[in-house]
Amino acid sequence: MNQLFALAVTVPLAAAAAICALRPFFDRRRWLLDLAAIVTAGSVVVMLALIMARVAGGDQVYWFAGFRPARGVAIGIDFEAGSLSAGLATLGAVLVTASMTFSRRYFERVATYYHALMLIFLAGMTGFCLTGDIFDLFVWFELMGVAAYALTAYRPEERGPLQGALNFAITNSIGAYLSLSGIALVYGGSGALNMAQIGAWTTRHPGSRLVVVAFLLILAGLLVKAAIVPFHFWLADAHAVAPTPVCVLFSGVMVELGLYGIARVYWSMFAGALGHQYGLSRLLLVLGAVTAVVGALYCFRERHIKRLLAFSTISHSGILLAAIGRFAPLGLTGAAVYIIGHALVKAALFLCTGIVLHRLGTVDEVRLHGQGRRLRATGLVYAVAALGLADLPPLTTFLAEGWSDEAGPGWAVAIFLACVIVTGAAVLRVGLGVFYGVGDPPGEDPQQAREAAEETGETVTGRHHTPLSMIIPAAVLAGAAIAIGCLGFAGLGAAVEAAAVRFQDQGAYIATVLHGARIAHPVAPFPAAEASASGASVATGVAVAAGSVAVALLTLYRRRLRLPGLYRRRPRRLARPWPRAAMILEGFQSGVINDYVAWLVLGLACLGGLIALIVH
Amino acid sequence: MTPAARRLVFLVGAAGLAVFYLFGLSGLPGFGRYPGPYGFIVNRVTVAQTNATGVVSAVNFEYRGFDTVGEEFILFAAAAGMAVVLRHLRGEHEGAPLEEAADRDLPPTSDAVRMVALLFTGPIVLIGWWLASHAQASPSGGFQGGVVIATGFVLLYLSGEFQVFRRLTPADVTAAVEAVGAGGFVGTGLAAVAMSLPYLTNFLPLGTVPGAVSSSGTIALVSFFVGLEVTAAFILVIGELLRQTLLLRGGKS
Amino acid sequence: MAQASAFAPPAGLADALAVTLLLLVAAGATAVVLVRARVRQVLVLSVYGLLLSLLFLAFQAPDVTLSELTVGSVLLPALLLLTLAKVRKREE
Amino acid sequence: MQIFPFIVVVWIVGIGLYGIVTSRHLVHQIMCLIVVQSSTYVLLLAVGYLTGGAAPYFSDIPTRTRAVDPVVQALALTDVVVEAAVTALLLSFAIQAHKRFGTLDPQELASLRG
Repeated sequence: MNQLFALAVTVPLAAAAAICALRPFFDRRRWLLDLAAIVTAGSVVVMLALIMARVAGGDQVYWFAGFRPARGVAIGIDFEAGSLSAGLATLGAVLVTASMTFSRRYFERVATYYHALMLIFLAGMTGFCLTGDIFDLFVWFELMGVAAYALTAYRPEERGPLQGALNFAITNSIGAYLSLSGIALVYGGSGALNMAQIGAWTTRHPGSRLVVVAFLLILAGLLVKAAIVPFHFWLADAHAVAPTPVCVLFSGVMVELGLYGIARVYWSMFAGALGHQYGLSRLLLVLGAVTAVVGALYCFRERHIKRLLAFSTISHSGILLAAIGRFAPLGLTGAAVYIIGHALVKAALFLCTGIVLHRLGTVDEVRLHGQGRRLRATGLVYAVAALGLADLPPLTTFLAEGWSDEAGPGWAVAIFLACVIVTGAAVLRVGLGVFYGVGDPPGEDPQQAREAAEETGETVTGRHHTPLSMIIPAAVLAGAAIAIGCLGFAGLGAAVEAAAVRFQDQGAYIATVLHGARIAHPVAPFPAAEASASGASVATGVAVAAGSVAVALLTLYRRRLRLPGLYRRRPRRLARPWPRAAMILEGFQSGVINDYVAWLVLGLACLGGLIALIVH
Repeated sequence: MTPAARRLVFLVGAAGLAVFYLFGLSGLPGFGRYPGPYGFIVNRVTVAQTNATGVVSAVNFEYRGFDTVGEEFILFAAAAGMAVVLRHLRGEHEGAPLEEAADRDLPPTSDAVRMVALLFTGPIVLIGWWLASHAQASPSGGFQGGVVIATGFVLLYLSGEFQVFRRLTPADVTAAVEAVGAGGFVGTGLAAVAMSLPYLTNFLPLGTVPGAVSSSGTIALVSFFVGLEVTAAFILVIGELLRQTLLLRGGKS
Repeated sequence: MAQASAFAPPAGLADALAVTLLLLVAAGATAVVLVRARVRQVLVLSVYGLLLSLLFLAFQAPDVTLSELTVGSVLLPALLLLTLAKVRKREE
Repeated sequence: MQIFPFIVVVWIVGIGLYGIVTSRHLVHQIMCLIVVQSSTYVLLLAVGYLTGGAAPYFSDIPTRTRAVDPVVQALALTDVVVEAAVTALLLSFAIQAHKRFGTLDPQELASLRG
């Protein structure tokens, strides 16, 4: 029995309650409050790292209140940790620690509630990763959600936050309720809530209507969380308005948790019944490709840096979904490593953006052009992280690109590489323009200037130096991305792939949870191709990064080269004619919650129809 | 999108989704034919295992107690979130004294209403208390009790006694009580861990009489903490909204 | 399993009751959505909560009945009314 | 009677979503969200219902009595708490939005956003 499983979730919850109970005390001692929150988050990192070390040789199960299953039936709730689930939870805890450290000097006036909500969010993420019970999964999903809505609206004095928080909360809630309907449906058939037990039941009922529909409904909430097109609309709205340290968590892990949830649910409950069908894999591939392209397009057109980074997250989420949808160990390995690499560099990028906002008082790329020259350290970290997002070796992401594309059809690989180049170029363009003053300042028409003036800082503007507590977390995260990338040459791939094989062996999962078996040699449904950092992946990575730099430079010098501009504008208020395609793009991302829900319903109906066709 | 286009997109999607959903639902065993085994086993073993006769409470606080931990913190996070979101609004009218505003602008409460409301408050709080403390035997528990008690306090407001409401439930103290309730629940689970039992294990003696208040070990304790948390959380939530409404009236006068 | 318990109503009657309540609930949900006057919506929602709790009683779930009664037909309508009061005042 | 309760569930989800899509008032949208969520209670309890089953309380009936599923009832209870919490939070957002934007029409809110 490993008490750390329970402690990793309950310690942050207890700390949050304690912080609120002693609010008047902590309000007067800000440093103590920060310290308490950072230490709690740090201790969760340690606990999860210990769990990770413990489960390296095989998954472990923890039964709450000691209700162990008898004869294959569970009546209690269990936590089930393997290397992948514990690893993702650790990643989340690391990011929470980093952003708590960052927030120390970031907010002028911060109520105790900020710390409490961050810790509750952390507990929600950890519980979501570790749980082995489908309703418990929903509970942590909702807990994470409620904390996230509140954190998004943390700056209610601004115009933006409420709009973003409302769209986020309503879309996510609908997704969550549909997921709960799916849970009820599968419970109605199997009479079980334990994911292993449900998996055993669905395997006995392959292709049953109930299983297919329950699968899609449970997926609904997770797809919304993972920001897969057409369920992605909330993400940019929420990111644009959430405080930057919160964006770190949203982009770094929350979206990825949605993807993890899809993988977890599929391989623990539905893999046997749906049977790794080619059609299903293709469906996820197409969905991922569409998401990647849409994200990349919006990303490239954006000039609000936080929204730009948010759209890049959507694009990467699509790539990850396709990688998971390969159903092969190598695809999942690629996705897992990509999630680590992406989380680290994306978090570093957001933290750098936060520093820019702190020092210069805006996140508008146009107004910032050349303004960031003084922020040398920030510029360096940003540039490194941006190149990491563009797959430059040895930053972790280059490893994953090759693995996740392995065995994919040629057109998909081309699309994904192009999307990485485009998003990388957009992020690099910002970095080169803001921190190094490269190229021409993007066009400054009156409309854009007015829009830019609407941006207001999260902090009092015009700071003269960057606090160490802000730059160090960003630098450490970028450094970690390099270090983990170097591990790729020392067998990281093989280790993660072993974990991926374990994750995909549904039989082993069921035996471990329900019968306490220890499976020494798990078998994945597909043979494991070797995951190694080859010369080819390094070459691809370098080529992609070079391509991104080239596209970024082309954009920056576009006026001298007489290329058309692509920046986002407001068609509604725009005087001169505007390309039809851009108009349509703007129309989708309307900010009206009614539209988002309509698309969500239509998207689900289409997906449902397709899945039903594929399975039957 | 225009409203018409939106409606079209939705109706097409909804029709498809409804067909798909019904397609799945038709795969269920049918209404009234719950197949088990989870519920049947729990029904069979609860009384023997926990001495609680209300199986739903046993599931909530014992078999699936960990869900309830998450659930309490959802409420906790929502109350904290509300305080965060509404905090600036509250600061805006800090100049306008609350009590006066409340007295001046509210329609005068008739004595009859006031008396009836006051008469109801006590019994309602008592009923809530009874519900919260009889989780293991009857259809009740900390949650229902908490909501009822919170509603009882709101009656105080209806009776025009906003000051009484405020004096009885000062925000700081209520928030602290809420945190104690939520923390107490987590702590009860951690106490089991300290005895190197699995988290939330029922470590107290179960008593001898099934269904008695003192029976069922930690179920009663957990229910009490949940009641505390829920009462305080809803008083905070309602108080926050009441304050909003009154602030405005105060601002106008 | 044991025989149908003597503590539950006879099946035919229970079915008729459940069907009636289900129809009422469906109508209630429709009414919440379609009624356009703000305050009336809240009242309809409160009635909807009451109908739901009756349905849950017919489903042999007294626990949920009590929760739905307190939350769905008292607490939430109260919160909604307070919000509307706040919003309404500002609109004047 | 086999599938009728489930048809009602689908109707409730559909009409609730319809309300969210067509409504021009945020508070009303929140009410519609409550309706959407209420479908999950009905579904849960319908799924766990046993014809002729008693309520799962064994104070005065023998423990072997045929009774409906208590687990779904516990889940529905959790669900009710979630509903109350989410609604309260959303309402506070609505109040703030109205304060800032002076409107609760999602269309207008969207065109006003920064």
